Parts: sequence; C-alpha cells; structure tokens
Amino acid sequence: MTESLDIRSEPVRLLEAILFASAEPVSEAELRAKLDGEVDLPRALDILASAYAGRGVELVKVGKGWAFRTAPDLGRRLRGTETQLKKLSRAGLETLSIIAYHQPITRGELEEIRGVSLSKGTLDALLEAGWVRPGRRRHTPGRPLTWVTTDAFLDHFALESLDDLPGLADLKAAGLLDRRPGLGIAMRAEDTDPLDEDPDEGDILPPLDGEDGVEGPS
Amino acid sequence: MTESLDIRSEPVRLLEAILFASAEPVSEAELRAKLDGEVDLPRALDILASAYAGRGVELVKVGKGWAFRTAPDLGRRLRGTETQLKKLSRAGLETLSIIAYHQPITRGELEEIRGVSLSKGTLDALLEAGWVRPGRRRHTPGRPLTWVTTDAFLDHFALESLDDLPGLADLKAAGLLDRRPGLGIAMRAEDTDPLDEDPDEGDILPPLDGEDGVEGPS
Amino acid sequence: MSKGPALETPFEEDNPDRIPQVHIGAQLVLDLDGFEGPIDVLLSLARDQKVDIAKISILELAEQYLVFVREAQRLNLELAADYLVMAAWLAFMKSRLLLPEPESDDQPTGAELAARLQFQLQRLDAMREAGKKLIDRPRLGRDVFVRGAPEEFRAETTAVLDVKLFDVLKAYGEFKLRSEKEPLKIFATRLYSVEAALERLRPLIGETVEWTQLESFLPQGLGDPVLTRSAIAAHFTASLELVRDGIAEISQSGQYQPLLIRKKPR
Repeated sequence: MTESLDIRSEPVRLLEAILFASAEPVSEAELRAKLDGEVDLPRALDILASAYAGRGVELVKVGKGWAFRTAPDLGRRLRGTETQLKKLSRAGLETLSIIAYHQPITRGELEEIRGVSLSKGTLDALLEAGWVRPGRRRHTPGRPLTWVTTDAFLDHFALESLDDLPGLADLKAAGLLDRRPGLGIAMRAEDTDPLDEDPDEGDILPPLDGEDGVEGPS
Repeated sequence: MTESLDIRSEPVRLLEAILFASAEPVSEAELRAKLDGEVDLPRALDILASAYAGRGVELVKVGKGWAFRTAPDLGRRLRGTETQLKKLSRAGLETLSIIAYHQPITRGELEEIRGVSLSKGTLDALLEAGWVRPGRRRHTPGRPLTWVTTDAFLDHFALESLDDLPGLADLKAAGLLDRRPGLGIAMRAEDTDPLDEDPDEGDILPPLDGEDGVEGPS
Repeated sequence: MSKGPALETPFEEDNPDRIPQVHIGAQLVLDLDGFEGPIDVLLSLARDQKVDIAKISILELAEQYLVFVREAQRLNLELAADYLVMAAWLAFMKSRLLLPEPESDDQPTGAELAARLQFQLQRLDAMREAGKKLIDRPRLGRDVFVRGAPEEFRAETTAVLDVKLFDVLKAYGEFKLRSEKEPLKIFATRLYSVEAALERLRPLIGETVEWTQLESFLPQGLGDPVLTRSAIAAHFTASLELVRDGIAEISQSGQYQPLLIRKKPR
C-alpha cells in the first residue's frame, strides 16, 4: 500500500485496461476483486482520472461504477456523423449476391431465378447502402432496366474488381457450395489450448475418399 | 499546421475520442476526413501514441488503421471477462500461415504446399473469421483467384503489418517463400462431383440458366 | 502408445487400438490415421532422421517411405492413391539418383528431383513452425482487448449495412444449392414383359391340346395390380405371337368372353 503509484504502475495499468475492455461500468467492489485487493483503489482511480482530465476521453462515475467516456464537448462533432450498423435481411443478402454474380440483371430475371417476387424493401435497402444502381436498359421488349453493383460495393468488401469475386469452383473449394456435411470443422469454441490437436479435424482423416476436386499444381 | 500540438490540443483530443470510441481500427483516411484535414495527422498520432506508451491501454497500428488495445502483457489478468476465442484446427492454422506468408496465393499453390487438397471447413472458416479474403485473379491461364489476409487478421494477431509476421525475414533469406516448381504430381484423385464439371469453372459470372440476352460482366 | 524415436503420435485422443499402424524397420511406427497425406508422412520421417530438414538424406528418406508403403500393403491396409503416386515418384527419383545420368535427357536429374522434395518438406515444415509462432502471439479476445463499450459514431454517411463478404458468398452458395435442379430420376418400373410371357407360354402351350383359358396360364401370386395387369397384356400379346408363328390357336366366342388357347393341331 505504501508503494508510490503513477499512471504506469502495474495496478493502475490493470485498472485502465479493465475499465477500457469492460462493456459495462465496473463497480469499485468488482475492481477491488480484480486488482487483488492490495491496492489503494481510490488513489489509483484518482491517478487515472487526472491523467485523462482535459483529454478526449474521461474517466467518469456512472451510477455505482466507473467507465471511460468520450469527452462530452466533443460529442457534437462526433455525433453529427452518427450512424448505426444495420443488418441486411436474408432476402437482401441473397438479392445482393445474385446481382453481384449475374449482373447486369433485370428485376424479372432476378425474380425468376429466386423464384419469388422481390418485395419493395429489398432493393431499396441495397440502393440506400449505395451497393447497387440501375444499369443499362436491356434491348428486349419493354426495355427493362438492369441492376448492377457499384464501386461502393467493391469498396465495402475490399474487392478490387468484380472479377475478384470467387467463382463457383472457388466457392466450392472454400466449402460454401457443398451439400455434404463438413468433415472438418476448422473452428469451434475453444476449450483448451488453441493449437491442441484435434482428432475430428477433416484434413487429417485418412485420405481415402476424394474430398474435393484437386487442381494439379499450377 | 504550424500550431503546436499537445495531448490536450483540440485535434488530438478529437483523434483520441474517435479512436477510443471505436472497437474496430479506424483508417487514416477516415481519421483525416473526420479531423477536417487541417491537422498534421502523423504528428497527432505520434503525440497520442507517446502519451499511451507503457500504459494499460496502447495505441497500435493495424494495417492502414489505428486502434486502442489493452496491453498484451495484461492479457492473462483480464481474461475471463470477454468473448471466447474460436479454436483453430491444425489444418486451419497451417492454411492460414501459408496464406499469410505466401500471399497472394492461389488454391492450387496452397494445395501444393500442403500436399493435400483443401477440404470443406478449412478455408470457409478462415473466411468466416474475416482473416482471409479473395485477392486479385492471377494473370495466368485459367485466371485463378488468389487469397490474401485482411486487416482483421493483423488486428487479431497484434501485427502492425505483414512485415511483422514472425520469422518472415529468415524465411525469405532461406528462400522458403520462393515460388518453385513442386513435385509435379497430383496429390489426390479428382472427385467427380457434378459441380466440378461446371463449364463455368473459372468463370466468375455464370450465365443464368436458360436465360438469353444476359451479358457477361462488363 | 507406441512411439518410435521422435515420431510423435499426432492425436492422443484417438483410440490406439483402432489406428492402423505400420512398423518400419525395428523401431519406427506410423499411425496411418494421423497423417494428412504422403507429404505429411515424409515430413514425419524426415523429422525423425534429423531436426534440420536441410541436412537429411533424401535417399534414405525415400527408402523409408517405400518400406512404409510396402509394409502397409503387406498388412492389407488400404492406402489412398496419392500414397502410391508418391511411392512411384520416389522410386523414379531413386533410380535417377543411383543410375548414371543418361546423356541429352530433358528430364530433371535425380539431384534436381531430390532438391524439389527437400524444398517441399522444408517449406511445409517452415509454415507449420510459423503457424505455431503466429498462434502464440498476443491474440485479440484472449490477450488483447478492444474497447468494451464502443460509442457508435463512425463513418460519415447514413446507414451502414453490417454485411461481410462471407455473408454475401454464403448467401450465394446457399442460393445456388437451393436452385440447383435435382436430376430427373426414372425408376425402373416393374412390368411383365412380352419376352418373359413368351418364354413362359411357349413350353406350356406345347402341351395344351384342349382349349384352355388364357388366364389360367398367368403366373400366380404377382400381387401388385399393375404387375398383374401387365402380365395379362403381355401374355395376350405373347399368345398372338405364338399364333402368328403357327404354334398356337386362339379363339373367343364373343365380346368379353374368355380367350381360349391351345396347341395348334398338326
């Protein structure tokens, strides 16, 4: 307790990290438990609060707990551009993927290959996100409008060109086009060591049955 | 630009707040846009990084972006509070490291290095984790798709850039990352799944079934 | 579990009793189930020879592998084709290494082939080591943590859709699977063929001097009504053929009356 604390002392560092990583404000009782008790908590909180005073982030008391919050005076500048992340519906995802792979595609064609008619909100959501736009009209009776993806679509998905969308063979190789249950589930909830060798793992089963098409070495 | 910046200057505070608020790394382009341009961004980042150096929370570079992260040495004491890590299989890890060290790499090259074909559950797990993504197609016959790692990969493994991959320099010096002819033998018999015989193989935008007048990608 | 010197058993959880094992020489044991393919086997054998793969004897390695394959075959263990392809390749390499180089040959020399194999093994080994180093790095969510309570005011434009490329590709994969047409399957129909009826009827008619109802020649116990009706039709057609061939006579006294049939008298 008599040790001299500063912003780079171990307990203060830990306190800072705990408050940073926590989704909720953390009560002093909880903090004390995590810091193993041997710390002058009020003093550590004080050091932390002073270090952040006047900065872009502040240490604040929220109810009975402590938390970091961005400085209120900056809020206006930050919140002026506030956005939320929205989910895209299943139909939206499918529609987007079909437009991406089959563009330019008319609404009629889209409905025909999906086998359902397009509900109003589906295309709107994609339009609003700026991921699709109308393309050229088709030179067929009725001159229907086609739909194509935009540069913003490429940007969002870090693709340099449409050409870099994985083809069917790639999808299949990646396991995304396979009816068969996967033999190898490469990721699963961790229980022990991350590199713990795993008997269920697909690639190491005896290679008797051809798993996937193999391209010769190129 | 000539203003003297310090940790409590408005632009640095704003920068701090923006980065602190976000769980994901924020790219320099995005930061510049939010700071209205009139700031010496590298200097502001520098000031911020020094202020946090050695603390419980640090400013780290992730690819082209920046993020606040808890200091790695505190990890053990912070654990138990946060989300579970997914477990990576042996094949998954091997595939990930081959992509990381050899990128951009085609599936064929990947399979040749591993000596076995990719099975379901390996690449899609890495894709789902957001650690790999399709890169550019190779300008060789068949225009095979390549795979590269993402910024999320860097973020996850606390790498500032691909240059920080462990042992990279040694592997390069030893010539182990060179492209060289392999043994020239196919590793596994071809599977006769109908999808493999897809005439559109390698063609990214398969024409619609029975649809005329659909143009290919422009 | 039987460990050869430095040959690790890859998966401890596996039940040792059920793993096909191949003994190579006196002390080496390979568990077949533990390997990902021939390269993996070679790498294990190589690591057993020496830690530094750059210094192993490729010839000795090839010999060990060939022993491994022969042993597996002797024990009737089923080896995938690629293990045999590798064996052929190694045998070829061996012959190239041991025999004098033929003059003016486009083929790679034995030394070149050996170098390729060595490189392949070194490279894969290096990637495995790199993977271990990678996984031991501080990892997000285990050693390093992000802001737990992010305050959302990112990006400048309106709504941002939370969609990853994986989601799009997965959606397309699922769509493709769903829309993939099931191949038309035509099930073999169980019908009584005219050929079968002819074969049945010919010897029976040969002994039938009296007029006899055609129905009495039908096989019994067919069960399935469709099969029974097809048998009636087939036997009728067959009887007409026998008449045409001058073997039988057929008669019917009126509409809907029973069909009578007998051997044509000589």
